[in-house]
Amino acid sequence: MILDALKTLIYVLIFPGFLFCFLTGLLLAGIDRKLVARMQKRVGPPILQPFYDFFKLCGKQTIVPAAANKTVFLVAPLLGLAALVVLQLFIPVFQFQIPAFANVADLIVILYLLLIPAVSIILGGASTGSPYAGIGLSREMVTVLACELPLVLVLLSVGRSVGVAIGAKEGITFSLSTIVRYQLESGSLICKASLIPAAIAFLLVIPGETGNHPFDAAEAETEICEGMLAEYSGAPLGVYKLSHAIKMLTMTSLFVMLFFGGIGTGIGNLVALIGLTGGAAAAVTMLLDVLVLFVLCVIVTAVGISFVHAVTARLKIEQIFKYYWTVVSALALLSLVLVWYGL
Amino acid sequence: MDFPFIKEALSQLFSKPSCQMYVPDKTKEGAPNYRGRIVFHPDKCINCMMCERVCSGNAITHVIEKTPEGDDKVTRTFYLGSCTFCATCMDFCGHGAIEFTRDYHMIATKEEDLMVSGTFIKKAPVKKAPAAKPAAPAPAAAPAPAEGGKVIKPRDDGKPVQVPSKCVYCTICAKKCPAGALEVDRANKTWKLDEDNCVGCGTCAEACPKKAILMPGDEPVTEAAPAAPAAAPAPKAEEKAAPAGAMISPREDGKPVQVPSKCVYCTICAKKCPAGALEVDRANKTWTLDEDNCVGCGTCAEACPKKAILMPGDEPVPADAPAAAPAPKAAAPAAPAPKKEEPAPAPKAEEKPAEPPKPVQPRDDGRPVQDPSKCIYCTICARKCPVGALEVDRTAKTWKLDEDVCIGCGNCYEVCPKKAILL
Amino acid sequence: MNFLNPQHFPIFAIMLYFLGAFLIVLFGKNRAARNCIAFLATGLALTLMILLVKPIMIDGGIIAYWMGSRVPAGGYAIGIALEVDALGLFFGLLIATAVFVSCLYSFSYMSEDDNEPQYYTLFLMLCGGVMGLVLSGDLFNMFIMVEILTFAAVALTAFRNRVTGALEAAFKYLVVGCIGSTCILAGTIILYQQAHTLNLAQLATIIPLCKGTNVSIAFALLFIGFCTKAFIVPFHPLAADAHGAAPAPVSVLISGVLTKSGIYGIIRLAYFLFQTMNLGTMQFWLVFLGSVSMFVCVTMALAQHDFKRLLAFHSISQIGYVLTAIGLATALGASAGLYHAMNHTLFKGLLFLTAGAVLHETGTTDLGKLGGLSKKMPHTTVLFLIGAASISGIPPFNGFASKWLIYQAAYEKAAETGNIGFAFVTIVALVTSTLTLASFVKVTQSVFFGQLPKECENAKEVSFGMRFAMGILAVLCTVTGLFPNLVQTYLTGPAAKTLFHVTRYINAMLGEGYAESAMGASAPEAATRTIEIVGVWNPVNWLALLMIALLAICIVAIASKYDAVRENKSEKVEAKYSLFYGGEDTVFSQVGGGDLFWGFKHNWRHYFSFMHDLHSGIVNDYSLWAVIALALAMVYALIVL
Amino acid sequence: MFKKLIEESTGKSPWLFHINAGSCNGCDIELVSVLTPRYDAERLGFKLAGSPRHADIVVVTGPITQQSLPRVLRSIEQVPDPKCIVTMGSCPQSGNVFRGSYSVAGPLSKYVHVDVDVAGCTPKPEAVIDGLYLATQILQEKRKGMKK
Repeated sequence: MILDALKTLIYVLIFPGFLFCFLTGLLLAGIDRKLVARMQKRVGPPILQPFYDFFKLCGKQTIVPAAANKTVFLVAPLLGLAALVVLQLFIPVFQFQIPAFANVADLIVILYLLLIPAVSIILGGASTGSPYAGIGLSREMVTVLACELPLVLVLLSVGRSVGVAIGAKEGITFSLSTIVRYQLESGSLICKASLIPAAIAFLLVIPGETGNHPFDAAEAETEICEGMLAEYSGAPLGVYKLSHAIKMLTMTSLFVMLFFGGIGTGIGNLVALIGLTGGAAAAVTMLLDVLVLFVLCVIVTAVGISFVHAVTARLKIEQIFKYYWTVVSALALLSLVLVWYGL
Repeated sequence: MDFPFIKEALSQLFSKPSCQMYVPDKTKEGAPNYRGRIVFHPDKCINCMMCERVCSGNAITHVIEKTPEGDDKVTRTFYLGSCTFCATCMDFCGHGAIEFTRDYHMIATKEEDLMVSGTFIKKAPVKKAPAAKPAAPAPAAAPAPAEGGKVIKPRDDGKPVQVPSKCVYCTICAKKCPAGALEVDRANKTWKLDEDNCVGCGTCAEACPKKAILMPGDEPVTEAAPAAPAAAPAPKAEEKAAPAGAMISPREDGKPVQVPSKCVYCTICAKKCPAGALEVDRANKTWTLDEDNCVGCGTCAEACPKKAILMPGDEPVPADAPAAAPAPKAAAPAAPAPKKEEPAPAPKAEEKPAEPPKPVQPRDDGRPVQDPSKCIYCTICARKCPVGALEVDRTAKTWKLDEDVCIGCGNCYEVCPKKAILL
Repeated sequence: MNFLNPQHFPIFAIMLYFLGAFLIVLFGKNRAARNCIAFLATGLALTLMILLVKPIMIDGGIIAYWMGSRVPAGGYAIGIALEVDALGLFFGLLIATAVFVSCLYSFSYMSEDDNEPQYYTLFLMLCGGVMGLVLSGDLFNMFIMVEILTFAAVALTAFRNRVTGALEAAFKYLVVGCIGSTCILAGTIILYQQAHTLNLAQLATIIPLCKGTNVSIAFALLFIGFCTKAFIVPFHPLAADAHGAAPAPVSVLISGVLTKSGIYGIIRLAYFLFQTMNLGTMQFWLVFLGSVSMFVCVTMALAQHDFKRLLAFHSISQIGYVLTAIGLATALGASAGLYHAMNHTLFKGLLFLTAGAVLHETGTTDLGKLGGLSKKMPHTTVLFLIGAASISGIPPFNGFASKWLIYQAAYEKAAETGNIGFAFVTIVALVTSTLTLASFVKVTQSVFFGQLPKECENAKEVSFGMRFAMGILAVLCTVTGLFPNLVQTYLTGPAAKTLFHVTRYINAMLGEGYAESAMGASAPEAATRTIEIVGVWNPVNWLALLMIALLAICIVAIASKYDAVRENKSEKVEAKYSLFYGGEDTVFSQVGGGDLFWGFKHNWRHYFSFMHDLHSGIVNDYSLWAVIALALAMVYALIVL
Repeated sequence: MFKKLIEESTGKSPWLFHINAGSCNGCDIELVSVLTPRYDAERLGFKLAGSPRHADIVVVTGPITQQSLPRVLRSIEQVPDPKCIVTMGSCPQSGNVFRGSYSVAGPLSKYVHVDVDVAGCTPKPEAVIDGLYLATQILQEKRKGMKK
């Protein structure tokens, strides 16, 4: 009993949990900022810049404005971060899926778990009482609303296509591990013709969901002074920036899991070649898989977030909504229809 | 809906970023004539405070303390924090005391770092007791007749004072005065100094052709007899020379008169005339004076190489004196001690032309000729030539004379240290 | 006739309410007596219901109780019967809890109002009516109970007649309510003429066999009648007006209980009396109505400026969810629907009580005039947040559990039938849930957070009684959210099972083997529908993980002095702690109410302006819609049945 | 261990908050040009922050007009410690050519302790980077001195 309690503790705090998310998330954010700078002919900050930002913010003084509700002001960021870290636990790393967490959440639940960080940042912003935060949270909510429809369409089409392929009794499956296991056997989903529009749609949703550049009307520092974070300073602000970075990691790793699931297998038998067996082999494969996952995440960030950030200008909030509910949703709907009628 | 930057973004991703990789270091300098940090040369400053007046940011201040021996010790500070770096002060400083370097690192944590200051001692004017010791014989002290002229002493508050007798009201001082503190009216011959505007920079004294303005430190001047010298009123003959054999005497209304025989129509007087009142035509050898324009300043007489223009107070000159070798007359009453030491090595002493060595014959049309043996190609003659007719090249050892430009004034002859030029 | 025999509990429950109402009229003058009577009535009824859970839910029994022991003779059931099966009890339990809590709440909430005794009599009449409707096994008895509850509800809506719009809302409710009741009456008469009996079980054996125009017309009439009671789409505006004006405990009853009675009626109608649910078109009809009301009401809610009207529209949208789930006619769908109905009563009750608390303290529920109440009423804010989180489906709370089941059911139905329409229904359901979250973010920002206006300065925390009532509902919300499988096995599972075992229902009423003999071949076979859930969701584990992560983060934060913050100590707000206004002095500028979600409203501006014209607020329009709906229903029923 | 890490990263990620107190915009465009590809202050971690709460270094340009004085002081007040105040150009240091006018409220140092002055009437971007670099060092000193 104590052993697996300790194991869960390690899982939650160290490996796929807090420390892993902290490092890879901030590293991913650093790479993203560097890529954007390089595309604008700038040298760009060092890769570890987000770490410096985070620790500097921890060192700064936290000011609670008079109009703010102190408890919500301080607790909201922590709640958002915790929810995000727990969400990252459920995303399997190729074969590696912690048995204890396999049957806790599935695709639809993850869709809703993504809402909690958004709600936490909204609550945090609302608690400060500043009008900038008011406008910010209204825009954040509309962005979340905008990203919901395409995300739902993509997840339903993936669930349906894998369900049919596996021949599940009801013809649909939502559990991530079955999807990954299916991809391990018969190649990643990106190669399925009917799911390519879904993959593109999901790629377009990532910047919207994480609130990155072209869709960051909610935290537009030029128009509404960082929106909901206008009144945040010091450690809570650091936590929000950290959860923004981890959300980028979560979204990209979700994309990798859903559409590049099969890639991890190759590395697996490489380990067999080296002749490691038993526990060591599993550990090494897991490490290699994590490395492959991170590399794929970096590629997806480069394409999905950095490139889009460098090339486009910030959209107005109603343009964001219209863009997501027409262009991206049409793509996703196309793939749903294709999947539905047996392609 | 177009995305204009896709191509650039991708291509730039793999190319070198266009960044100067600037790392803060002090050695870097601005562009060639970048107006950066100010450097103040206290020794050159004469505390005329012109820079303070023109500075738009009121960045320049000064503090004067009296030193034990009565001079005032002036500390001038330039506050870079209030300076707009327009360098107007540098332009206005007549003496080059202010200079803008190319160093743009003007970062300061304390106010003092931005203060550039310098101190110098400004000699108070030598105060003479009323029975002043006899003025040291000025090199060209005018042989002023000692009878009862009034003694004009320079003022001690650094402001100029006018010597009415010498002043010809030519208004040059007023025009030159940077502060516009002088008002000279030629019609009713008034000379008025605006006390508080005047900065005592001495530009007027310097510019005054007649040395009729005394600055502190100049020697007091005893007035000549108030009445104009009893020079015979020169008849208003301006055109051709007077009938042969008659004496040409200077006019008493202060305007110049030409001695046609001596004049070589070199047009220097026309060029020098500040008022532009002279027209000299070399081709048909005419010398016309525009009466009302002429201010009677005497610059033409002074500039005339052949001393062919007489000003009031000069001795009458026989009209038909042969164009003998010009005997330069120390005509000017007080040789001006030009502020800027001309590199002219020898004082204008009496000079007897060395007789020419046999092989080089002086030319007959009044143009100089070079004696290659003596010439050391020091290029002084080229420099002194008022019209720039000489080209001397030290390295190639060539000496070229441009005949039609040369006016035969003899300057090169006079200044040539080796007497290698014959006229 | 010992009183402990569970057979008598249903009639006792109903009688308790009516007896309570009667006694309050007698001794209603002094407050203590009145409160005690009301408390006893509702409390005892609740305990009776809880006692019934064991025999009916767990053992699977059905109580058939003939009033005046007139057992059916010669094959004709003349007497009035009460029949309580798992479904009936489920709704009864729901109603009892809601009534008990709102009664507790109204003790302190209605204390300032004048003529309180009349309030309690009407209140208990309403509860009695609804309980009667749910437990009765006789069609005409259901009609009578519908009449009682409609008139009680109308009277209670107009209780605070000085509130503007109260009388008008009550009148609208009365007019459309009566149209509904007359439809039910007409339907009942046609059925009686057709089957010469009013007993539900016997009707269930006769009606499905005879196919005729008047049967389908009866179906249409009854269906529209119960739709008006449940405020489904064509009849939803009057719900908004009714809630806007009614006092909070009454709104809890109207939205939590009355709408469920409408749903109960539709279930009895579709599954039991006419057994038409296996028809594809019938499922399409219910699912279509459900998703339309789901989407229309949530978008209308987003555009509201009044707290209570917003909640009203939301309750209709949640009823849309329930109707969609039940319309799927699969076991998982039915249990998900019932589960959501229960959750809806809990969190909607909680939200209306918080709205009542806000009204009680500040005197207004206009979103534009409120703000920053979280500092003045911290407990109410926490309770509101729990309610809002559960209605918008934030994982640990109960809203999510039931909605998640509804998505599974709908998508499974889509996969099973291969008809992409049900997939669109799932999508609409998911998007509606996010829109619900959006509108509750709007309420959170405009009422509880943001800046405190002058008028609400002297608002202070509500009395303990109200908070205790809200607390009960909040705890129930969390508990039912955390243990969905427990709820599944003990409450919604058996209830859903009864939907597909009609014969047991009939035999329990009219004696063993009656259904088979009466209906012969076409007796509805007892479909053994097991509930399998495709997805996985284990809230307890998830919450445990979240707690571990949160605890770890908090420990790290406290260690690094995360809460050593600078606060404004002095009375006057120093510049350092005033809000950043671009350097200006802090002026009162609350962002709330209409200013939010411009992006969404701008994109849907044509839809909103069309909706705005549609909801004219004039009673003739609503009754016109009712009649058109009736006509359409009849045409549809004629074609389908 | 964290304390040293925090101190070091305070110097490495200074966020600027730019206040224009009536400037002629010469210094404003110069400050923004520091972030362009050519000089790229982001290399050293500089970033323009949207609100004073996020700022470490406050860059003030312009001769603090009467109108902007209360706003400038309030914005500076709202910046959490440790903070540095940098005045850019001559105007905030002395009022430059506008000194003595009825509407200029005089140098910033009259009201707030100014950490770094970058002199120059529109100082060169390199000078601005020098000044900001100096400010980050002062920031680190302040962070060391400050108990959390």
